[in-house]
Amino acid sequence: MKRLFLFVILSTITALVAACGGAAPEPAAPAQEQPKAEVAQEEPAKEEAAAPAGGEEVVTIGYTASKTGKLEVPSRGQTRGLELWLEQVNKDGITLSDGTVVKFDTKTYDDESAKERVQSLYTTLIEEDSADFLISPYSSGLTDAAAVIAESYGNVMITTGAASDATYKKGLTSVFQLYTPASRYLTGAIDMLAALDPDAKKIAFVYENAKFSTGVVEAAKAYAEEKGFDVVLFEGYDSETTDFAPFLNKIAAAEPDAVMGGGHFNDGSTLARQLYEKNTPVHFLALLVAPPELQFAELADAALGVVGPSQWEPQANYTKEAAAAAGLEWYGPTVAEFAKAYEDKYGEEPGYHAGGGYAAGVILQRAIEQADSTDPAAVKAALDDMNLLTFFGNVKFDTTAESHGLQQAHEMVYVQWQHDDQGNLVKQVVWPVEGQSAEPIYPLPR
Amino acid sequence: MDQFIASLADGLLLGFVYGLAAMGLTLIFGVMDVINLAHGPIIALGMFAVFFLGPPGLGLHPYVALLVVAVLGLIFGAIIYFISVHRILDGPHLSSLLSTFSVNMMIIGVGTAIFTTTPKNMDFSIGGLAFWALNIPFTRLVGAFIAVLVAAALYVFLYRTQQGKAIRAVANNRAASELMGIPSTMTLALSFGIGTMLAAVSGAIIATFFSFSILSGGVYELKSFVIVVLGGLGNPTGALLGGLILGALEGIVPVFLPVSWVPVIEFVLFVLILMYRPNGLFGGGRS
Amino acid sequence: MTTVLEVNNVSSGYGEVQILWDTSVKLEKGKLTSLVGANGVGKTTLMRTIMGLLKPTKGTVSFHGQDVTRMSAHAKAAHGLILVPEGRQLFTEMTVYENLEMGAFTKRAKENFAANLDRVYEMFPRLKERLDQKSGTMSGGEQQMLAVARGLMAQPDILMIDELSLGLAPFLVLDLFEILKRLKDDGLTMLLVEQNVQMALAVSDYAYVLADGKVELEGPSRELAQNEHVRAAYLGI
Amino acid sequence: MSFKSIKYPAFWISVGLVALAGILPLITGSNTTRETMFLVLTAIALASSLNMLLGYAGYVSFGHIVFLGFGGYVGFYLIVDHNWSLWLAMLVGGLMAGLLALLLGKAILHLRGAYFALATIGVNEAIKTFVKNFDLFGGPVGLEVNFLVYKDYGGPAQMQWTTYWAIFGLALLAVLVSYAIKFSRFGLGLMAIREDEDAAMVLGVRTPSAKTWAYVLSAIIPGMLGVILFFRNSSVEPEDAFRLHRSIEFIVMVMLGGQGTVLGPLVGAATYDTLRGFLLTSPLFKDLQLAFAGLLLLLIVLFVPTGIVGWLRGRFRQLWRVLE
Repeated sequence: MKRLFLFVILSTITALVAACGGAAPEPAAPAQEQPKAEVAQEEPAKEEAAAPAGGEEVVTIGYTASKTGKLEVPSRGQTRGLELWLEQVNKDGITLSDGTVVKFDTKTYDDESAKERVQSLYTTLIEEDSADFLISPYSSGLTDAAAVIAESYGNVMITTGAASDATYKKGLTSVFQLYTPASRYLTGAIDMLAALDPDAKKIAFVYENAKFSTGVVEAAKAYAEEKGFDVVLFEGYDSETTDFAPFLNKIAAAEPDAVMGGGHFNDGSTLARQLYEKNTPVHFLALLVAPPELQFAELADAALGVVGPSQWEPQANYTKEAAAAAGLEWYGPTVAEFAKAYEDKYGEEPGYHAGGGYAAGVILQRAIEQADSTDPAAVKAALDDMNLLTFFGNVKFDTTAESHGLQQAHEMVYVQWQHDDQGNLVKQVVWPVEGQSAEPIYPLPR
Repeated sequence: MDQFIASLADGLLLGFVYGLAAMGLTLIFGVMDVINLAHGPIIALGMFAVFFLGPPGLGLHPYVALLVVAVLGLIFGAIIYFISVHRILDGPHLSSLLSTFSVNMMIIGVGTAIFTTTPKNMDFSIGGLAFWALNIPFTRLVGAFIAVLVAAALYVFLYRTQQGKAIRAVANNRAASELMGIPSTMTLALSFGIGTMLAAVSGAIIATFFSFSILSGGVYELKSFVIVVLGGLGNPTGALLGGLILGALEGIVPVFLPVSWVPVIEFVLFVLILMYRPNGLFGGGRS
Repeated sequence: MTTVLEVNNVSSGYGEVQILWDTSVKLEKGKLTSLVGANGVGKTTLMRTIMGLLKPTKGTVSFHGQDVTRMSAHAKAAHGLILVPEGRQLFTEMTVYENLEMGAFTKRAKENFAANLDRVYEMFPRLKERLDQKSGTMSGGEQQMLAVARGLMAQPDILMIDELSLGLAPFLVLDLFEILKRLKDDGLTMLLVEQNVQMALAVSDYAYVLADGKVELEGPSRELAQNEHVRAAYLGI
Repeated sequence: MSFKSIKYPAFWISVGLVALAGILPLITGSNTTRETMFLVLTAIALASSLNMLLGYAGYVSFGHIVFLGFGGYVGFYLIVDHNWSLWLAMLVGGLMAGLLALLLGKAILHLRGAYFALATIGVNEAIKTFVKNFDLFGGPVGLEVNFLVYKDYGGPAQMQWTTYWAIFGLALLAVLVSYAIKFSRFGLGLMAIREDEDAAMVLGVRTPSAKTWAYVLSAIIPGMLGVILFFRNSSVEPEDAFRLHRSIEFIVMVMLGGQGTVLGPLVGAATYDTLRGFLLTSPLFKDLQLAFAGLLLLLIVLFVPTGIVGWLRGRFRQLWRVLE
């Protein structure tokens, strides 16, 4: 007991000293300033000296990941994708025209899926860890907070996993969105439904009450009404919802042909499961985020026939030939190369968050090559000019002042869980038609 | 009308399980005046326990696994009691609120490290009942039935057995029980264990029909607060009724309003009852 | 004569406030010993220290020759050392019968449950009529009866009663003292703390007078009742 | 309120510490220091505010974050939808939080102990879920401010400094108000309530109004702070604004430092925040940081219930006067 007590006292005192140490200017100030000054002097010196000798430059990429909290799962995919890219790019590095070889390093912290520390952590990344380029955290909310910091330092930030349109309509200049924005997540699903069943008229939207999903369904609702559908139910649920019974009853009462919505993995998979268990009679079910995840297969029969928009799938058919046909530049590994490398490293098939993490690195890599420099302004200009096809799809950023950085070219694909010949659940790309790996099943097998 | 009936039935069936969880919270409060802020994570641990004992893990039938969960819950609760509650029992309320909250943080912290926050599914189905407007999976029916059974067992235990009466005696007057030879510390640990057990079992039941993660307990913890206040703090039988009321509310309100208004109504009701009927809707319990 | 309980040079109190200073008390088997003195001299503190609700800072308590200073209250109760506390301390939310049951919680008491119950019913017929009533709703006198009855259900070796007569109507006090006499005749060892010094000295065999946390005087009750100082200070004669 | 406090060394220590923390970024010239100190000063302002109720009057407000969320939302709404200046919006946000506390105080402050604590949780959840349904505040999506607004404050980089000084001012204000209360008759009344509310009432403390005003005072600074936080983040969502977990963190800070003293919340907030920041970024603890923080909290509650300041005071009696 006594020892325990002592330990507490000691640890609190240490903490106190640490706090006071931070607050006491005399020792802290020079100690903190000196190394920074050195770094500041060293870097340009190194660059200049390196140029003729064809030396090496290490570029630091900073980002926070949600290692704890509700966003942990998608955030992990994103991090893994990025780490894979890092490993690959560092084999040879990027050789600039002056012979400098650029290599990359990453710095990362846990943002706990919460906004409070994001700004502080990004400042630390830029100031202490001298991050030259940034990758966004996962989710639109956290990215909003991080964007303020990126913008105030003028550091380029590639966002992945931050689809909300609103972020890019606030007058940003150095933030670039890799994902298809939220407003275009479900529009394809509506086209698909119209193509599959000309008689389908009624759609119910049941979605998570959060920034991203609300943005998605509001755009989708407008699009559906424009296409002549009746929106018979439009209602949000709380992020922590585990019991969807009230919604199922409302859906049953509204008798829609299709249900669309969802939000993130947890709620979406639960909704799909309960719709199945309750035998709710719908013909078409499209949910955000959850269906493309591999764990969705754990729902077994409840997963069958469920459609989900995906930023990217391993079955996607983005190829050099397609790029040539469309007059686009092709860059980076092929879909198969990426998928294989990812599986070799992590023992699982990559999902779109993983693809996004990797693609964020690839985009940056290409921009540095194009700019032939690691200078932020030059890289920014290269990103503005970019119109690229990669394994992840087409990437082109909006360059207008109002919505600078908003993704313009990237398109969603739609997956559906189906049985293969052995009766195993597999994910197939069913839309758009030109990218199909299988015919869609319609109506939902219930 | 169909929607109303279906919705009400769904709500009520869940209400029993909510009530069971809340019983654990209110029992602990009734006996030792402690609001157990580790309640939610304990519910979540119950979910994980049945998951790992059940088909996805050791392969026990989920309802057999429930029994094991109950025993584990009891032991775990007693351990929590000795570590975090015993020393500060006579301290101010703040101490017990914070010490149980620290247990909450530890469970969530370790739980996230081990289980991640990826949701888990039991994939357990035993068919369902469909007639008229109703469509009820048997898991829900059995869950509600078990909840009632456990509640009844708790009642019999507290009012018909020597050990149970000793718990009530300690709740009523700890010093006097000690004088009569009742080992009050052990009795308190037992009560905390039973409270924990009820939470864990309710979590395990919930896991047979909903997906869950280590963070899932939070929702049920807040529901338990509402129920406990509805039924009267410290009144286990009131908690079951409170659970039913909450379940009914969750069933009825969505028929007329967007579902997102349900929690608004719940919490406004919660505050109003605290303000005007702090002993619960049925007035019983401790004054 | 055998000494069944011995308190040796005990000092005790609450936190930093010391109440008892070097107090020694002995209980003889089968005798009724009383503890008298003004308010706040430490009578209740002594009882609580004997029971183990308070831990003495100095000195020892031995019971049947065994050192029980550090033993917890419930363990002492299990050995037959029973205190009927000041202010009754009933289980007010429980019925009369349940209170009696809780009195008989220990193993030794359970073995004699039926016999003790009969004896208690016979001594307190009023209680028998109200077995299902919540004890908190009874009158003060009935509550005191229940407190004593609950103590008797515990199959005591030594019964200690703190403030038997406090706040009761005189006729009830007489009834209760009659019962004490009967218990003494049955051979029960008892320690009585009582504000009514006259009654206490009249009923007990031996008495201690406490003042300022110390034993001021002790002796057979009959002699103390004749003592000039006692007469002047406590009996108002 | 009187300013007898200036006679006490503890007053100068507290004000000095906050001032030192505040100007530290100027000395180091580093934005990381500024961001670290921003979090520390935020914690100090919030913990000191909570202490006015929790430490002085002994009422455990578990849902104190509601004032930050509500005040912040009102102010941020005025900025986003009505183009108010940050400063005016901040004042209004603070006043609205105070008004909310006044109304709530009338309703729930008659509850004691655990009942009051539960009621504050209920209030936070009720208001959070209401805001999620309230279209004017953007419902579940929340509100966002256009970056162009930052131009009025010298661009995003300068805005971060400006808001930093605002938080610094609020932290100082919180400490000054804490002292003013502590050495006033009003504060004495509160402490009487903490010791024994019934006795205080008998002694002539007008307990209902004293408690209510303590509640109101403890709500205003969090309300103002919320506006600045949301403005700085450029957006707000209900889940971020009313996070119950955060509320409990304030209590931990107050506990850690020592409730009822002015220096306590200050030390507690600084220690807690530094520690959390350290654990989050330390490679050793970052996976288990939450569990570790929990363990530390438990050890404090069990073994050092009077907090750091209380412990130091008990340990070194001569420090008694210095630490109040």
